[in-house]
Amino acid sequence: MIASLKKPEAPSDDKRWKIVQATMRRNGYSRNALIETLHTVQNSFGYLDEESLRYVAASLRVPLSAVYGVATFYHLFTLKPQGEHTCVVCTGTACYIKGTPELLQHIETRYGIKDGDTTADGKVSLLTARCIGACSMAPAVVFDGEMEGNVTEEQLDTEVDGWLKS
Amino acid sequence: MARQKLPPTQTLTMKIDDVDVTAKPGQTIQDVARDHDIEIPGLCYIDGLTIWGACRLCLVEVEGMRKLLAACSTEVAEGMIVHTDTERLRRYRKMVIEMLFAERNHVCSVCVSNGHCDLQAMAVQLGVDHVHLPYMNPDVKVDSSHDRFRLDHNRCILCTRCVRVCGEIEGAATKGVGGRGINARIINDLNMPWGDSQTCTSCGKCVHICPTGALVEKGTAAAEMKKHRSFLPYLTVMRES
Amino acid sequence: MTPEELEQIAVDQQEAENQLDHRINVCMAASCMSRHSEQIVKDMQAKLKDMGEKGEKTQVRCVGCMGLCSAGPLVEVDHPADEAAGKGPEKVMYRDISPEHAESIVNATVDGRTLPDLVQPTDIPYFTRQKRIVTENSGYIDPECIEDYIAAGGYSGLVSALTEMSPDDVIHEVTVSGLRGRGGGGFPTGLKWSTVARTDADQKYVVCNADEGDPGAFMDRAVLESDPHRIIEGMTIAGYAVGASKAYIYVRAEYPLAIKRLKRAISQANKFGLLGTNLCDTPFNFDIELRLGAGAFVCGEETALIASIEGKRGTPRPRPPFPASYGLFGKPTLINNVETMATIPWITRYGGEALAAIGTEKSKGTKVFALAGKINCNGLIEVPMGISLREIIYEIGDGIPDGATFKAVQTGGPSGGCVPADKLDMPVDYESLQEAGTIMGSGGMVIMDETSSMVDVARFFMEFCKDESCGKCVPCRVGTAQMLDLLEKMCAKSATQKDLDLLKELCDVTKACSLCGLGQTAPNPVLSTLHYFENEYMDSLQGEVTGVGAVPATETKAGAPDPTHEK
Amino acid sequence: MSSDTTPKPVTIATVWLDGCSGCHMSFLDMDERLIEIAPLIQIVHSPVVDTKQIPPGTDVGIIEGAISNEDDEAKAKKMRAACNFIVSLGDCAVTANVPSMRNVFDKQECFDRAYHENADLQPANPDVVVPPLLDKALAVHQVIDVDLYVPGCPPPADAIYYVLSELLAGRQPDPLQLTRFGK
Repeated sequence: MIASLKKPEAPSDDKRWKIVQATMRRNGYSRNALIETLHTVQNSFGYLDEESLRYVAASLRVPLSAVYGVATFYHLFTLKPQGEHTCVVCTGTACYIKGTPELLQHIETRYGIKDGDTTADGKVSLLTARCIGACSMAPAVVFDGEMEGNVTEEQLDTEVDGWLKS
Repeated sequence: MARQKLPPTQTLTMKIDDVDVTAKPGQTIQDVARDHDIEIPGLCYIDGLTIWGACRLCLVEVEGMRKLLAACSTEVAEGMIVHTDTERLRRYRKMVIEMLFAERNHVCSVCVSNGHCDLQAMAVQLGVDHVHLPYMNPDVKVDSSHDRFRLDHNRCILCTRCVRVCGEIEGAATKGVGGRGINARIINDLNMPWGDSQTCTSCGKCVHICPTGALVEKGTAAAEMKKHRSFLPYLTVMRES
Repeated sequence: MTPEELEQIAVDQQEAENQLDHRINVCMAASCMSRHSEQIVKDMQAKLKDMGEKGEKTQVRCVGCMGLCSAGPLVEVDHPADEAAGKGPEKVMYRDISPEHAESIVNATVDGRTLPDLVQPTDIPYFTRQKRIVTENSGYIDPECIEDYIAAGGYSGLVSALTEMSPDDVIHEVTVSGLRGRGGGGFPTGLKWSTVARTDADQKYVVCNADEGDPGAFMDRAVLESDPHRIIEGMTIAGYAVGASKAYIYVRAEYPLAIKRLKRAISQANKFGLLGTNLCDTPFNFDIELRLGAGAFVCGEETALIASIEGKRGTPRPRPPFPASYGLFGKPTLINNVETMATIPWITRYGGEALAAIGTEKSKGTKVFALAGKINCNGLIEVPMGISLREIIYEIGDGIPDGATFKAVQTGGPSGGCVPADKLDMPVDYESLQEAGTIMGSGGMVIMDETSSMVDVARFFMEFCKDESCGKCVPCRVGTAQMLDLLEKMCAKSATQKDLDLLKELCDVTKACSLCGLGQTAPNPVLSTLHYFENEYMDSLQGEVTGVGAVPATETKAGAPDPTHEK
Repeated sequence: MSSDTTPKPVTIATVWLDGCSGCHMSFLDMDERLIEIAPLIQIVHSPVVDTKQIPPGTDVGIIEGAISNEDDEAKAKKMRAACNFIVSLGDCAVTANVPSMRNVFDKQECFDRAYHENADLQPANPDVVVPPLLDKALAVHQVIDVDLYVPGCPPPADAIYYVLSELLAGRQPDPLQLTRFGK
């Protein structure tokens, strides 16, 4: 039997692969489900590593180059592990007008991280988003999935300092 | 808009650069122009590969259309009046060539493809004697890991001819595009060194279809890399048979 | 589902409603939720439970966006008519509510009192000047409850279309309504539908574009979060009209709440027989699937969106062929955005003429705008087409905060432009906005006061376009990067007249030569600010000081500080 | 032929900035055609003649080489001020060519590599006599206005001859007939 005709084995017996497999199965292992599958991988593992990209490529029979192309085309996918906590600063128009640049500058000065960076201790990652649709509460920041509006530097420090101490 | 359905035998009449020409339904402006020895510039289009429509050098003016249309991807229609070489188009094409020269580090004098490069030839054809855009000087790499070939991102114009020939003709799909926008790059598999690729068949089609010195054979010095293009006509012939 | 069954659900729901004395509606759209409206609901429900029997006749309901997001969390209490006191039914809105207010609001409501300190007046222009069609249910119904939607007349448009109208009739109504695509381009919706309907194919698709990517726009999000069934109904009607049996909603992954509510709505609709096979006992089948974006603005472009649904890189391809003839998986595909789809149920319910009666000659109906930036009433509004910018900004939006001066309003996001103060009396419709050098866009309006530098605003949008350029075509990939470099130079005041000339040249080439709308419109923010605020560009050039020994601009400023510049 | 009908020779200044001097060599490669041209022109300033100043009002200024340091920049500006017509000669002048290959690196990195990592004796940055390096090597037209571009590395003698004879005849030459980037 030609090896490629078989569905590849999951890279490990980590339970989270079951979730990934479920997504692929639900979509009939169709190539069209590549983005959906990558979403599931990232939600389950936090990021997309080489092993998972290879596994998804083999399972959906999408060329490696296409998988990598998709994984690096979309902003939400990351090939690097994130910090324990994430701080997503909205850089939409309203937030920009109402002080996002100053917030980002403040974070850089105080915590030494820029967009896409993680603090040296691996605790906090800073990300930016292109408008999270919370324009009426600009500037908006998402702390570990919880959106906060009209964020001030003090508020931000309280959140981030809390994480760093934990 | 939905294309007008016409019986396949019907002949269309249209005008390209004030010459009355005939065309078959389903042909593109590019096809018809070539049938009548009218040359329209282009860098990403290759017969036999899917139409990419990205270099924008083959943009033409079609009377009655507000926007410029890419000759490679626009199907002809009865009575179409096309202008392929207006002052405006020449200006835009020059600028597109300049953009390509400014985007990466095309140092022709030391390039192995010097003198055998489509980008260089296009610059001469379109009268580009200097680049008035600021050079962007990106720090891009050279991948020499393959036994026989080299990928030099400095010379790449992202026409994706290599990606298409690799996926559509060779069937290896080793090459792809990673990243996006100004940071987009040609990649091999999961962006690994080309030499480590397990899918590459080393067929070399990507090298010879590449218009510039981005994909070359190793062991060539400046101006020595002549590309073998004699296989290109077969891309379509072999598919049709 | 028959018309009678639908009617019965509505009646039952109404009955249940009538059993109640009071209803407390708490906004559970993303903006208010981020300010703990979920906790408010929990606290209120707990309080009512504590009250025992007394609390049973009062219901706390989670509803969608009430619009005035800047005053959130918003709570609205429905008091019933009090015939003894000769009072009709009454609605009271409370603003800036926090969980600590929960108890007092519950207490007051149960007793039929109001809390004057917390009241948000609703007789202000912000509420009275709106005309709500797309957002008619927002803030009234529970978006997670299909019965609520049905009780508000939902799905009656679909059922009547399926049982009383032919597909052609439906398209006719949409054409008569004069509805134009609300995603930005303003293409006549009826024409789009009939093109897809006319194309023969074994399979056709309907796609709802919910990839609201414009920074500064959140209309679609509010609609998806507040009234998701409306989109499903609109799409199903569209599917019936054009002959499609399968549909996708392409929604941004950045909108988790919208995704959750859409998923729930789709499964409810399936359960109620409003999606699936043989709808209303007709041969019509219709399925909707969700597809999540992954953070790429360019996927708002039709062909890129299709590529993305197919699981590929979201790069556009040359058109023609248009998706109407060659779309998703190579099949004819109808693509409409959220707001367009959300208008459809209203058209089938009230007829095309009713929508055509609203708006201007060429722009019919209403438009939802998201007001953001330097404006007092931040939030969502729906207004008839043709209303003036002045009415929107100074009446509905209540003007500029802190006594600052209005400078410009940005519409159309990165594809649009800035409209200055002397154009404030311009009517808001597709043509007028285009004449003024901007576009309707999807409906973001970001208001700027005199502290905003227009060169910096142009730089902001160019940075956005550069980051979001897919990189496929040369003019957009290189042009946006080059223009951004020049604008950064200008913001740093190190540019020259030559740089400005080059910027104009790049605008021209990128606009004329780019493959898709992203590149073709990327220069718009520069062009419009250049047109109206060229002086700011001139000021941003280096060495523009006239005359030898002229006092540098900074010194004059220091000598006579302009109080309006102080924060 | 009386002396007043003899046309006044066209005055030409040339400078050699950051380049290999190959363009000047290519100029000399015109061989016997130099003799043909000689009576029609007068070289008023050049690396091959001994004048220190560029006389104001010079008809044609020919610049070889990229602009890599402050001295190059100053010379280019002087040429522009003194000459009525500036020719950017060769790829270094037209595109910054090989000198620009350092542009992807930081200036300091270049110094470190050249004067420290690769130095056998007394590693040190040059700080006297040597003009300060610019952050990036620039093409001539990025610093001053240029009237004619003659690409090539070097431009062939035929191209230079063609350009000069056209200019002498009062016509605008089209150098791309005979040369191009990298020729």
